[in-house]
Amino acid sequence: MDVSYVIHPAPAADEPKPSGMDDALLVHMYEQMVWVRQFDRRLVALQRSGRIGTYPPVEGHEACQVASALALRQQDWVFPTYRDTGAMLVRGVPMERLLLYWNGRAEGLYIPEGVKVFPIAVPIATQLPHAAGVAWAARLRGLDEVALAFFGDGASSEGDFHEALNFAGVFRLPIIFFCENNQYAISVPYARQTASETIAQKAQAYGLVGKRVDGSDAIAVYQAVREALAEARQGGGATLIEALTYRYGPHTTSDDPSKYRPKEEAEAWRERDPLLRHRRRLEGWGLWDEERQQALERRVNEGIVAAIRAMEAAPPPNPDDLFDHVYAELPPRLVRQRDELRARLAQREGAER
Amino acid sequence: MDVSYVIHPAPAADEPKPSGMDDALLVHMYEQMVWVRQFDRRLVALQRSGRIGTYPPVEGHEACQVASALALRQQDWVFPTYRDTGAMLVRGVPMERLLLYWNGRAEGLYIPEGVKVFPIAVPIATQLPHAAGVAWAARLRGLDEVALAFFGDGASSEGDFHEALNFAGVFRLPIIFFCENNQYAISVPYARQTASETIAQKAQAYGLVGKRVDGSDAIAVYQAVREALAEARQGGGATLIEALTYRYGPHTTSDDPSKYRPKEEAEAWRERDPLLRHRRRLEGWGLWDEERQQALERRVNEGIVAAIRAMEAAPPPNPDDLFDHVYAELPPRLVRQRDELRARLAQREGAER
Amino acid sequence: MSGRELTLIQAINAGLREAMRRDERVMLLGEDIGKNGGVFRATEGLLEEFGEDRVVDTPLAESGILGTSLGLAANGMRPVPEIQFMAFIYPGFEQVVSHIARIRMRSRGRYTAPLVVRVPYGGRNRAPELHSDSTETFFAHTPGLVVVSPSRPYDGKGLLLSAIESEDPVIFLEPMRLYRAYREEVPDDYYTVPLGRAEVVRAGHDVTLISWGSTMRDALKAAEQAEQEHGWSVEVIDLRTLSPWDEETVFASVIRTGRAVIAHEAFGHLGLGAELAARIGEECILDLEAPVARVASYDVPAPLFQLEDWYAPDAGRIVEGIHKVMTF
Amino acid sequence: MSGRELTLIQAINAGLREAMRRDERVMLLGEDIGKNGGVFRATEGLLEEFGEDRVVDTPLAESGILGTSLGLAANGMRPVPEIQFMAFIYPGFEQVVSHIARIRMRSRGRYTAPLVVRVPYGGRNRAPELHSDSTETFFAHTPGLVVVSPSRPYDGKGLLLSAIESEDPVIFLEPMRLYRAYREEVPDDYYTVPLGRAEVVRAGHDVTLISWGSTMRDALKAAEQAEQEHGWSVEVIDLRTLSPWDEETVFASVIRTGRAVIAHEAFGHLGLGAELAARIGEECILDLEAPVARVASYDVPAPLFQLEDWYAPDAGRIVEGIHKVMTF
Ligand SMILES: Cc1ncc(C[n+]2csc(CCOP(=O)(O)OP(=O)(O)O)c2C)c(N)n1
Ligand SMILES: Cc1ncc(C[n+]2csc(CCOP(=O)(O)OP(=O)(O)O)c2C)c(N)n1
Ligand SMILES: [Mg+2]
Ligand SMILES: [Mg+2]
Repeated sequence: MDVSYVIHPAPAADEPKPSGMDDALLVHMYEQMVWVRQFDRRLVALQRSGRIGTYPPVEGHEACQVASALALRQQDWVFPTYRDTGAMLVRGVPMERLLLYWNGRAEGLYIPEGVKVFPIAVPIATQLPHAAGVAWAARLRGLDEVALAFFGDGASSEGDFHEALNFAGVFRLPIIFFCENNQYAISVPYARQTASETIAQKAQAYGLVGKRVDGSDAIAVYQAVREALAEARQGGGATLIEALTYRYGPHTTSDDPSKYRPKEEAEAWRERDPLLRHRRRLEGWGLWDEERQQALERRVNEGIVAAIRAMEAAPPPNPDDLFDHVYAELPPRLVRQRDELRARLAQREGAER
Repeated sequence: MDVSYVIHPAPAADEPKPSGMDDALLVHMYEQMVWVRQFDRRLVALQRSGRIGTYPPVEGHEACQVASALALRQQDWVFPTYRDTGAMLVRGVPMERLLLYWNGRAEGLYIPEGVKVFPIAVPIATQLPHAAGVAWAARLRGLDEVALAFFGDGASSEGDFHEALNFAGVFRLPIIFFCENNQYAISVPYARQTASETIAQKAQAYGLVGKRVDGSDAIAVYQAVREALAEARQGGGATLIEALTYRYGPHTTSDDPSKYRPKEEAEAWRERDPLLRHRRRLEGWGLWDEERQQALERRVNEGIVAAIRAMEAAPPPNPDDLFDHVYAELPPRLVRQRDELRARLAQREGAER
Repeated sequence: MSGRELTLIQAINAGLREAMRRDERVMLLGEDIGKNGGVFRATEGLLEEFGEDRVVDTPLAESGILGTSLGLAANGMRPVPEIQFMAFIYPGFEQVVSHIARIRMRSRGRYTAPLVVRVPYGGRNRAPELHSDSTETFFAHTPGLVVVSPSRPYDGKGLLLSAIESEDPVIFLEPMRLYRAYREEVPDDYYTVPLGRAEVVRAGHDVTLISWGSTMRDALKAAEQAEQEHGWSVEVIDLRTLSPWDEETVFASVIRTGRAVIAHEAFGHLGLGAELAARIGEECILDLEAPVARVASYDVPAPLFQLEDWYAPDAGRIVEGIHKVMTF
Repeated sequence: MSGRELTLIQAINAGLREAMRRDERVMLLGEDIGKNGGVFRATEGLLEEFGEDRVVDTPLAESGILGTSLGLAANGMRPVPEIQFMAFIYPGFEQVVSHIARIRMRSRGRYTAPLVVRVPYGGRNRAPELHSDSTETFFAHTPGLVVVSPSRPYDGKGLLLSAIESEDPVIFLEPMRLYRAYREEVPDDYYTVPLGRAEVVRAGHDVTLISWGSTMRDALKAAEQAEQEHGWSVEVIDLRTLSPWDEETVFASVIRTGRAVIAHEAFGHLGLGAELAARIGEECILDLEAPVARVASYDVPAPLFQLEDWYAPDAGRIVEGIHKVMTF
């Protein structure tokens, strides 16, 4: 049972460049992390000003999400939780869709064809069996596709976690279970979640490989996922990756972490900021400087502003959206209900004029 | 993580007597196993002749069930599955009740006060959280009670297994999870159930102690449970015991194991028969002989025959049994339904006269 | 089209075989369905014909079975999971209600779950405790699901093939009690019976009796008995698809007869009969000559088998229901 | 009895505190209920007062929470588990349906499950996806459970205390939307509101409007509006206990008014309104001057929040329902 521990306690400034990753990728990784952070912060701000609904911020998780998404290929699948805005973005879910989703708009549910991302898993751990099923279908159909499913430390307590990992072991499925262990499930600390020393060692219960990785280190995450991907493609089956991380902000915009987390803890983790760490490395390797940073931030900002405008320019909600995707073909009862709603809205509109 | 392997490949004839177990107990253990086997065989025979319903036989599991039940104290709790007739018997559930239960009679559901046995778990693995809850209550109320929950290898795949063991780890509950690993879940072999080499090692995922024991060896089972009991009482929390065993017969009387198990496999296991093995030991220690055997068989047989008579002499089913224990107090709707049924039956009876 | 006399379970087996021969995306998964051929023998011989990849013995984990089925379906397969007995779908209930039923909606049609969950259900089978639930309400109350229950061999195959063709997830409820109750001519070839359509299985003009699945045989018996004993002409409808159900056929009949009785094995309280009665009340009130009568199991947990016959409605109780509306 | 103006959530908090002070067997368990005081603050301050053994933050596992609650109850505690949102009870559905509801029956009264599952439910709260289910049918269709839903602060505390006193397992559905909607005088002391009793909250003689929980405020608004706009006198009943519900109060009112409208947030198809309508049809048909009208959410998955107001019934739709029965 291979549980490897790859935790760097603090950012290393004079690190050698990793082999097997070219400069463009190293830079791209950083750019994407900046993009995610800016977008995430904007979502929080939008919520604070009442322009979208409740939102669960990413901040702190960027390396986990960006590096693992980048390690995948176009044909691989991603199963995000509500917290994986970063991974979705990197995979190509348009910002506008994400904005619409968190703004409670049905249109936000649509993920464009070709973007192999599943709908956000809201009920905890339920995406893990889905991912196993998708990976299974790929194997049966002879497709070279691997599934990567994100989940939290809290999710490891749910029965679905257990059943999915067990299926993955028994059927040797091409799948990566990626745990963003931020050490809290809302307010519940890791020690209340499980008496297991690590999440990674749970792999042993399923005959899987378990790995632990520093979730603030984009390069380490990338490499762990690449290895797992290679393993999966070679028929080696599933890997459970535990990435140690921390969310800097609240669980969602409705949450107040000061009720359950010591302030110093959060501050200590801030020092391991994945963006800062990766930027320092790039600077050390001569791949980044302040000028580029500024240009990037401008570019990102423009993109985000445009997406927000698109969200806010969206046509008003359409009542048919309630009915259109319940069944392949709308049954008579629902036709009647849709028509009733249409008529009522038309009447109310008439009355308002 | 302590996963100890205590498998004796074959019965040892010249074994030294175990320390900490007196002769009376060693003999009692054997007598109880014989009792269980006879009763179990009789249940199968009754089913075959249509006098009771479907029944899941114990044969092969006697050491697991009898020795672990005997290792507990009066105040400890047992959570049986459908296969644990042996453990229930040892704990004091009257044979008559068990007969009534498998004969589809509501009266069979009653377990006498003072016998700390929970209703048979039919949906797989669901008893494990119950046992955890009972153990938890004991701890909260300061009661010196330990819970022992039986389950099968198949049950280890269910989410409830995972959730219960995880709760036991987090709250350090006084509980023993006792897996009767008979290597099949109906027709599904162990290798299809999990890619984990052992069930015992799954303990690591929950910070529990995992142990493996030869389930054909009553003494080994007894000792493993005593250790786990001591651990639980000292606040050491839960133990997961995996007892390797085999059911000699079908899954239930409706099942045909020749469809999925090689005959030789069953025969090989027969050689490890827990009764034979224990009897040989007792004989070696001068504690048993053929005369005692015959006397025991007679006694057991008489007891069983009396119980069957009691079952068959039970008064006819009472329609009120449908209603009597749905709520603490029967709500008006159910009063109406009960009265309607009473009236209908009275009328039908009248019509038949 | 040539055919053979088959029992319901044989017809289902034949349907599965046809579907798998015709469409290689169809695969079966569940507990004991492979080597063992299923605890009821529904999948007998299929592992041999289609191999281990398409007839899969899974670990004992219903949420895993149903959750992976959704994933399999979303990635191009047509899974037909079997749940061993109805009560054992509950551990996978979240996957059914929050995901299988909603994936189409949750992705605006990008992902769908064309899968069929086969579920033996109902009692009066001398089965052990908790092996005889009839809780179709849980699924019929869940938008996005199609709920089907055949009552005879012909429909067993034909509805199953429609269900497997369907782009919607189908909960396919098989009345255990009728698995081997009788034989009926079933065509050898591929054919479908449409979803969403009830069938008038017996014409009549005094009262409409609506039933399905495990209660259908009792309903027909009751209709005969009511005719013989009282001379009442009973029209009998086999609902077949429980959700979304065929309002047109039901209302047309009730408007014609002016009286309705609904008989099912589920608990009365919020059994599907409640919805049927409510809808009939809404649409046919001016034609009704008596309140709609419901004949259902009592509102108590399904009992151990020796009490089953009192618990669930039999022909006698259905006749009582007919009597009630005929003599109102 | 002195009292204070409290919101519903404050009343529930006060009820929990009272119960725990009075009976040391009462304990709370669930996700985030301890240090965090619950995501809705229902358990705020209770960890501090009663300590870690009685206010327990659990792992994230609903089946574990509900299954251990049964064990806790069977061994002498009075657990009050919290499920964070209604849809998250589904992973523990098997424990509720197969065990909590049946343990009394399955042991002939030897073991019981006196526990209260607190479940925030319903939508129109701008909550994320899957956070607004209203599926009381699943529980009301399960014999052995008592299903309760308060609609106002006074009942929030009084029904909760009855539920905790009850020897039966209670599913206690708290309308999230009303948690902080308004305040009402709530006595400081211990008091109970009886289970199984509906309340006539507004007297009237033209039509009976039955509602509960999250829809109650809309129902009252609709009653006012119908009176003002059309001069119809609407009697309004708050059902409060959804199963087993108070037939006596409902039928007495409908027989008096001759018309009934039922309004609830659950899907119409097999929503509790179906059972109410069916029973009213059975018992009051000769008194009914119009078909019973049901006003419910459409039979579609609960949508993202911007569509919620169209999905669930509001006062306007309830007035339409009243209109329908008044002008039949
Ligand atoms: C089945 C289920 N139960 C409860 C919730 C409510 N809930 C949402 S997020 C959350 C905590 C999840 O913690 P973790 O898995 O560690 O992920 P994180 O939020 O820390 O990224 C809870 C309890 C839910 N969404 N689904
Ligand atoms: C939740 C659930 N799913 C399926 C079943 C049907 N079933 C009864 S016994 C059994 C196999 C159990 O195997 P195992 O746990 O190894 O116990 P054993 O019978 O071998 O003692 C199955 C699948 C059930 N009772 N409950
Ligand atoms: Mg977390
Ligand atoms: Mg087994």
